Amino acid sequence: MDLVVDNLAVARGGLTVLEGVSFSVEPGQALILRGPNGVGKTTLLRTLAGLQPAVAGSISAPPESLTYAAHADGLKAVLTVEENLQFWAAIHGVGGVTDAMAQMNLTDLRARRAANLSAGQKRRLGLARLLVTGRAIWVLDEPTVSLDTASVALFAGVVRAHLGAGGMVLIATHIDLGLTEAAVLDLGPFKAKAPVATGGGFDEAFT
Amino acid sequence: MDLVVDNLAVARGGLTVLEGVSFSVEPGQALILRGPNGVGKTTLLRTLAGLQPAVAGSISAPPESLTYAAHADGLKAVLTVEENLQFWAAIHGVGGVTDAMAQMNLTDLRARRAANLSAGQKRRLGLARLLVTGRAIWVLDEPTVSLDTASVALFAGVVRAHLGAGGMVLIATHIDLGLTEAAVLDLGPFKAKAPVATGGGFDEAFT
Amino acid sequence: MNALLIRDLRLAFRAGGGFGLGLAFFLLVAVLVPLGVGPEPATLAKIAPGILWVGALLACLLSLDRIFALDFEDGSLDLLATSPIPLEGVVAVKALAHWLVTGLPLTLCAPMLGVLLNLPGPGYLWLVVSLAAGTPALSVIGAFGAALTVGIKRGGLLLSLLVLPLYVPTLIFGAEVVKRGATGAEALVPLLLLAGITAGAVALLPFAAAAALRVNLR
Amino acid sequence: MNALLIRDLRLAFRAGGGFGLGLAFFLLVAVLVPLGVGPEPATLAKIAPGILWVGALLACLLSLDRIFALDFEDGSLDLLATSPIPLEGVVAVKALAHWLVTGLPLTLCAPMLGVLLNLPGPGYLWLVVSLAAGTPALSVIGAFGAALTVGIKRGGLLLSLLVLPLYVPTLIFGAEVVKRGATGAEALVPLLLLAGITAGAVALLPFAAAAALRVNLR
Amino acid sequence: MSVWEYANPKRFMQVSARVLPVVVGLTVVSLVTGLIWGFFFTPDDFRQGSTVKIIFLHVPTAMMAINAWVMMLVASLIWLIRRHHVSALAAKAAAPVGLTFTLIALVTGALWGQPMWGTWWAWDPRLTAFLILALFYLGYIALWQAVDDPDTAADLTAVLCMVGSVFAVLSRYAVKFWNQGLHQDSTILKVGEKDPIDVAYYVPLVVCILGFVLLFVALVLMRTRTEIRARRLSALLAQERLA
Amino acid sequence: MIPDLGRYAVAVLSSYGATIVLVAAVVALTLWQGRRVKRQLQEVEARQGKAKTNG
Ligand code: HEM
Ligand SMILES: Nc1ncnc2c1ncn2[C@@H]1O[C@H](COP(=O)(O)OP(=O)(O)OP(=O)(O)O)[C@@H](O)[C@H]1O
Ligand SMILES: Nc1ncnc2c1ncn2[C@@H]1O[C@H](COP(=O)(O)OP(=O)(O)OP(=O)(O)O)[C@@H](O)[C@H]1O
Ligand SMILES: [Mg+2]
Ligand SMILES: [Mg+2]
Repeated sequence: MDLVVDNLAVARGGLTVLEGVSFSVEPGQALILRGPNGVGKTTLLRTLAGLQPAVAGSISAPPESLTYAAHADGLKAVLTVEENLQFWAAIHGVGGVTDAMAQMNLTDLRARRAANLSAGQKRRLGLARLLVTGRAIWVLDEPTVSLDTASVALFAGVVRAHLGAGGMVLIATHIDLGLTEAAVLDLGPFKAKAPVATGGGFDEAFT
Repeated sequence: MDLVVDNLAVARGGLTVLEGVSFSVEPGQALILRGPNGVGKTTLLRTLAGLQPAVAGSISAPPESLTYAAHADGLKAVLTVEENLQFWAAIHGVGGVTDAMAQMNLTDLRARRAANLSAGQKRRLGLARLLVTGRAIWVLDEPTVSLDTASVALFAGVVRAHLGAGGMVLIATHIDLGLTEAAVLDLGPFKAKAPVATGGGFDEAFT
Repeated sequence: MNALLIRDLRLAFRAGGGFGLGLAFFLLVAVLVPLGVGPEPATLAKIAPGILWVGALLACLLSLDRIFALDFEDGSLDLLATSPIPLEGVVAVKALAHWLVTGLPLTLCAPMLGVLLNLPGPGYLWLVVSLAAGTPALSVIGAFGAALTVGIKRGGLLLSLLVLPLYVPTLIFGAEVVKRGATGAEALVPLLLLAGITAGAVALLPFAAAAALRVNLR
Repeated sequence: MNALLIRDLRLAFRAGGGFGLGLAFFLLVAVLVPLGVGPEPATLAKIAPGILWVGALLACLLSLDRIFALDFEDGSLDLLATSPIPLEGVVAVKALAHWLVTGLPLTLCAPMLGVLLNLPGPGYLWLVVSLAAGTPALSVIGAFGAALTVGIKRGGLLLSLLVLPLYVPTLIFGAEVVKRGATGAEALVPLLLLAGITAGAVALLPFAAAAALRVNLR
Repeated sequence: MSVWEYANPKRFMQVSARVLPVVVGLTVVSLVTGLIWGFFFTPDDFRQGSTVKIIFLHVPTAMMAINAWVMMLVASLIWLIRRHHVSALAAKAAAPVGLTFTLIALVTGALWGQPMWGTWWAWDPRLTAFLILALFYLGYIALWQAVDDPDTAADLTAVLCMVGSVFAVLSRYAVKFWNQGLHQDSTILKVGEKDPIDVAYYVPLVVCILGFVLLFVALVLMRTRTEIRARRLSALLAQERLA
Repeated sequence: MIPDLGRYAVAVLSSYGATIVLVAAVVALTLWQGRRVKRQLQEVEARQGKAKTNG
């Protein structure tokens, strides 16, 4: 049931940006990915989520166990907080909308349309979606952008609860979430040395 | 030449969110606005920039002295870094594009299309725009989102230089920019107690 | 899949969701053409079948970019792609929602506009039948075009350019059904051909569209 | 202001900027209508002036949402509103850029499409003249509509609905000029009326559009 | 050595560099011969007068306009199945050439139609289907230009090319159906179908067809080489960016 | 020199003219694009080659 990444290379815009990335995450573990702007965190996470193919290496994870939260929250402005969550719960065939709202401190806003939320409130709603997917592995790209200190702490608590229930969490972030128990992986050393076009040896003329 | 805000009330979506906000900023001073998510920082800054009317109170600032930088950078993806800056410089009838690129560490990227910049580089370009407006008062909404530590320090230096040249800066942010000399204003206490519809006395039936 | 259909319909019916706009555009075309062409009843009667079909087609066209672009922009499409629903299913459901929101109302309201354009009596039944048989193809072909252009900012015009040539056979057979119907001629053959195109498009294009979406998401 | 015009033109000509798509759409309408209406040359000759004007109008319409929406989405419009240029000037320049990118090419290429629709010989000159006189009004009226709908996501269809009724007088007079010209009748009166509409729209609508923009930005 | 070796960009550049001068030479020879022969040394047709000389332009370009699309279809399929970049780039390179041939066929046809049929344009099935083909070319080129990432663009245009081909065939059939039994201008007659073509026209026509085929090959080779270089250029620039 | 084309001279000559213009246009476009890309590529290759040798 672990997430095992072995010797992975990922590419963006036709160029390999990271290579030789290997790590594994066991149930109950969190892994924080760090690295300067543009090193390839977003690219790595999208590859893990299956949205783009890997250039090399392997990702092994239980099927349909992974959910991804990017910078865009996937919220519909004209639906209320509750309707937004209900939709994702229905798509994943899971319940727990009320509980998710309670955990992310959204109960008071349940009937508010997403359009009328502030930046931070929107983010909280986006993160509450994770709770109604029923998926074990959370793959999060800068989840705390525009959250204030209290909300960051709230979110860290939610992550801890998920880990406690045997979940796994991967977070790419520039700031400190206060998740002291989490392992940290710096992606700097995996930066592809001489970036290579992704056609394999065959298309070497493009390099 | 000061920016003086007196007893200001601002509204969003027809509801007053902040009221009784008063402060003044003199040339060479910076003011950092803090407050939890949803308190009304963005609303206040847009009101100051003249993009929406104030509900009550007054803002006095020299005419055409103010420039606003929001989360959206106003960059054109198909134009190069230099072309983007040249456009804003031409609009404001000011020069200094080369200097602005040098200050925000963009000189190497001058011929790169904005579409091919990483998130942090885009943000730096958006902030470089401030330098070619020739305006004295900068009104900035979460300017350091997605910048890494080195870039945040670079930006703090630019702000300091602007202050040194007699400029004024207003920044809404959740994180610490290292601008120790700046005054800090917590907006929490100004939260409108019983949110009031904004029609003024005439529409009180709707409150 | 049900949840997705319900959400799409709900979004269409909420403020700004665009329900009824296609219909209104259809109405406008039916009004503008007599204004441009002139009020002569005989001329109008002659061109009515063609204009009604072209109008329905354009009305359909203009709402196509809503099929995927909104979900792409707010990140929902990424999340749907990692959800348990296969992407082919997503395409099919979204094309169905599009048809329910535009094609179906167009079909139901077309006879009213037939009156504006002086469509001859026997044509009305054939108009409704041909639209009912043809508009699903317009939605599915449109969903394919929308999937191709989903990553492109304000790609509406490009989408039109790509999709319109694909609409040609549907348009020809559809208008032919009405024209023949209106003059009392045999209209069954083109109707069957129209239905054949619809069946083929519905069966095959969701796969092509899902492939295009996968390419655009990566 | 110059800088803004140059930027808008440059954006239109860069990849994905949409130059030429309006033209392609115009061509498509000129092809689709005969496919719907039927190939009879006499019928086509009769409806050609009206269809050409409706086509030009729709081609113009579809590119309207680019006028302000892109700038609104990426935040440029907020920044332009706080810049030293008056918002009225911004509107005027953007409408001009839109005309240069769509209206002018449409005018120049219209005679070619006249051939497809079998437009009678004397009509060609009047077609070009009427489009030259009328398309600036389409761009300015369209800029007004675009300003009204700028905050609305994928508001293209709503924009069409708002703008089309405003286009009616332009369409009527424009098509009338061509119709009369094609049959050799006196066409100067509708042409003068058309020019009058354009002059009025260009003089007044930028102010209304700027007011609408101010409301939408807040 | 398998044929696929030639799909290697380096190998393609080497081979095409050697082949290209030969092709260009043959193109010039055959086109100049064919057109001069056709223009100066063919008799006037008893029915069509000197307009018959247009046949040497119209027929070869009309044929190549369709063949170019077929070539793009094959190249797109190869790209989708074997992922050879050269194949996708060749399809991209062929589109503007195909569009030009389509335009030439349309213009010469229209100029021919005016004296022969008394009209520049008629909604004849063949002509209509051809116009739709021109639209497909426009859409295909526009899609290549609108997408930033080259591999994404290659995939999307390949899918469009396949689906478009199906619909192009359908359209041709539909247009034939649509123009049946309707007002059919009796003057619409194709010389080639009515009576077997005279040897006096046949030989130069074959030379012209050969010339336009070679022109197509030469242009596509040149353009593919350019596309490969452009691809390499952008890869090198992107590397510079990352380094 | 030009053969007698009778009353169809305009049609025939403009056909040949249009064809020559259009063919010349693609050929010119192809050559121009080819030269431009080739030059740019040589520039970049030279620059990167130099960068490599200089370390
Ligand atoms: C705009 C007008 C026209 C267009 C778009 C057009 C298009 C075409 C097309 C698509 C072909 C088929 C090429 C192929 O299948 O390989 C063709 C062939 C031909 N066209 Fe045209 N044509 C036009 C006008 C004319 C006119 C006016 C004439 C003569 C009166 C003419 C004479 C021919 C002949 C002789 C052929 C060769 C037929 C064959 O395949 O044996 N065309 N044209
Ligand atoms: N569409 C694109 N085309 C080409 N290159 C791109 C594209 N998007 C990103 N890149 C490049 O790929 C690299 C990796 O980008 P990625 O978004 O994964 O970085 P990141 O680590 O998430 O950075 P950040 O901390 O700024 O979010 C960057 O150097 C960027 O310049
Ligand atoms: N369009 C709207 N209609 C109604 N209410 C809104 C609208 N936009 C925001 N609000 C509400 O107005 C309040 C102020 O929002 P604002 O965006 O100014 O907050 P903020 O301080 O910038 O928060 P953050 O730190 O999350 O960005 C919030 O409570 C929000 O719920
Ligand atoms: Mg990132
Ligand atoms: Mg805010």
